[in-house]
Amino acid sequence: MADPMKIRAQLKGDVTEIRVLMGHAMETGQRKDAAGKTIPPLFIQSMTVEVGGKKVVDGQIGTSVSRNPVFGFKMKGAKVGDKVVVSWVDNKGDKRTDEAAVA
Amino acid sequence: MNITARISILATALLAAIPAAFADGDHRAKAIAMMKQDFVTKGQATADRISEDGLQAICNRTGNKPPETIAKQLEADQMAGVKYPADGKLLGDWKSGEKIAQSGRGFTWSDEPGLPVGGNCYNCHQIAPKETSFGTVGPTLFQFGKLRGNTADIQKYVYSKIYNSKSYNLCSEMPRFGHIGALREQQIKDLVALLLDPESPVNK
Amino acid sequence: MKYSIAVVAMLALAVHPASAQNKGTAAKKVAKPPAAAPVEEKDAATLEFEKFRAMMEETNPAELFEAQGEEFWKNKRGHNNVSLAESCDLGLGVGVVKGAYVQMPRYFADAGKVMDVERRIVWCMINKQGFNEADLMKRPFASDSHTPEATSLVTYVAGQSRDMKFAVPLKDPHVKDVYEIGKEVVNYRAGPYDFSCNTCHGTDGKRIRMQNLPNISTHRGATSAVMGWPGYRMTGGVMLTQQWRMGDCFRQQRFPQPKYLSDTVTSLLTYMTANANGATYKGPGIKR
Amino acid sequence: MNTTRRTVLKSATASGVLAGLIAAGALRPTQVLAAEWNKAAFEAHDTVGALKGIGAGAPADSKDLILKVPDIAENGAVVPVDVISNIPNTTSISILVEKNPSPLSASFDFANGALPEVSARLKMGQTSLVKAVAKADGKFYTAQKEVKVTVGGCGG
Repeated sequence: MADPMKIRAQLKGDVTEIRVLMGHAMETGQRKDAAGKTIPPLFIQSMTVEVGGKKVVDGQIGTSVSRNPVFGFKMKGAKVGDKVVVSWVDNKGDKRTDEAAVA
Repeated sequence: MNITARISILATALLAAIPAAFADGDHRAKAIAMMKQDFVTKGQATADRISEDGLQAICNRTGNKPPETIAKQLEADQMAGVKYPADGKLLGDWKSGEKIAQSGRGFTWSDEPGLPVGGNCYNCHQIAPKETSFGTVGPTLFQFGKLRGNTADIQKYVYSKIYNSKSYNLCSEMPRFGHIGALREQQIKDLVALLLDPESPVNK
Repeated sequence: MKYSIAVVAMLALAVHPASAQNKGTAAKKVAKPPAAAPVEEKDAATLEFEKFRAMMEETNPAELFEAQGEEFWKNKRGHNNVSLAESCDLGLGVGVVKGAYVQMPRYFADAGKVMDVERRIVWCMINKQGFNEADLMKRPFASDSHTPEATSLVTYVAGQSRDMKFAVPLKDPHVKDVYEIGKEVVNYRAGPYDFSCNTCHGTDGKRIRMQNLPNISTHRGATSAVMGWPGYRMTGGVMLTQQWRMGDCFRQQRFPQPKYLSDTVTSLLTYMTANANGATYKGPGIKR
Repeated sequence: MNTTRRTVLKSATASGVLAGLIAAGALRPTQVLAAEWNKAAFEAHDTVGALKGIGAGAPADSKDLILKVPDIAENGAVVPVDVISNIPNTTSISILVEKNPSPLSASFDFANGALPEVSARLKMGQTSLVKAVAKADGKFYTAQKEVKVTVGGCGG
């Protein structure tokens, strides 16, 4: 099973900064292992960020996002205590959803 | 008498005569005994590499500053071991010299043994101006030939310095690339060309 | 969303003052370097790398491993089904992690040895939790597909000393003895290339390629050498410990391999960390 | 679950069916809105193909699209990229690395108060142009910068 994400959401003035750290191999499908065998692609394809029950970011990503991806977003209109829910799904159907509250 | 044997005789004599100021014998002895226990062979990096040779022992025990008279004698010995090309030509191809200078491969436990090793030159020296990722452990070699000329003497100096840096400075930080069989004759010639050939970007 | 461009640009500059300077250097660089330019460009590059590091440290994937390590520390595990939190003494009492990392290596009477953090954690896993020693020795360092539990544990314990000062107990004669031995290891030249640690790390202001080389005999150099470990390595995207780092230095020194958790590596870590005593540890870092 | 959603999206195009499913609680609205992974765009081997894949044939250069990247990346495995759009009504931002085998790296749609900006970390195989593309009022805009990827030494 996938590792939990780290989510940080902080209200500064009227802007909420959201940073997400995901544990994922993000294999490109182009690397070879020690034995010279191609390592099959394994990468997150889509991710969403919902705040207070509304989707604010809908993302699609490819193999060239770094291993253990980090994303940062900003939004207006959120308040302290709002629930931030981040989800991702990879190309093998593995998925993960974690949440945090706006601080 | 071969050189290694001669060094070890000299080294033994020297070690006995090392002034007390250099000796922190207790901790050094413990450190050496400990390392002999702790290191194991991996790949081509065999456990016996942890033992000092005569020259290393002298440098280790004198803080890399051996007494001058002894240093001179041992440097001359190192110089005597430099093998020059049979055809007398010291200037190779600077283009392949640049490739050799770029490569840092060779002699680690993760390197495949037997492959040609690199010169590791850019790790420590600035050389051709195009390569901006260069080290500063050694002096800059940019415009080396332009500043010194491409004379037979300079060629011989560069060749023997790369072959065995210790023939000029006993405790130099630079490896003895020819002496230990790391770089082949043609590779050293190509590096000489990189530094001295007027056509080399080093001298443009 | 329709804020004026000027305001946003000013805000952007206020938040990232470095990016403004950056435009200046970039413009200069485009202005075609003459023959002697590389030296100037090196300085720009060094600045650029520092900025890059700062950007990366904002959100460091090491946090993922800290979180894992915390689970490993707190959960009952191993043959004896006990947690490290209830059985392992890192020098400040059983279960105390706060501040333990910056006071290691230290002497442990129960083991009769000076130990660095990784050595101590693995010792506890074997002697308290009943893990099989051979299993823990098999694959001690992280790879693409595997992060050893000890690595995550070290990352967690290190994170619990964030913003605290290094204070290796050099007054302890056991520690002092190992420190002096470490100093000798650092000086020792051997191997085909005649390298010692000091060949690269004994002088101020040197570089290998673009990599700055800390002079570990000085407080400043030792501080920069121990800072940021354990570290998330961008190359390969793996979490690595100082045990790995020391081994990899020996590899590049063309030495044979030090056994995992050897006295030699502990002596080096004692020497370097004690030289950094007094400096504030910033927590697990990010490395090239 | 993911597969189910895709199957539903593919087979049941009639909006009535979807509405029924939502009402029945079988699907949450957000999941219905999530688009299928844009295979054509992400697997395109050049920028032209990738841009076409996201519907941006020839985006116009814009000063109001701010792309922040390091001049020199210390490590091509992790290159931090920040994109901020000051173009009014920006609804999406995409990031491309021209010389990567598949140039399109990521694409984000913003809604419900999200500001049109994103930071991410990308892999770069070699020195290359990095491009940001923003969509606003149905039009596409772009900004680009070069990032140098250096030869490494030992250490780290």
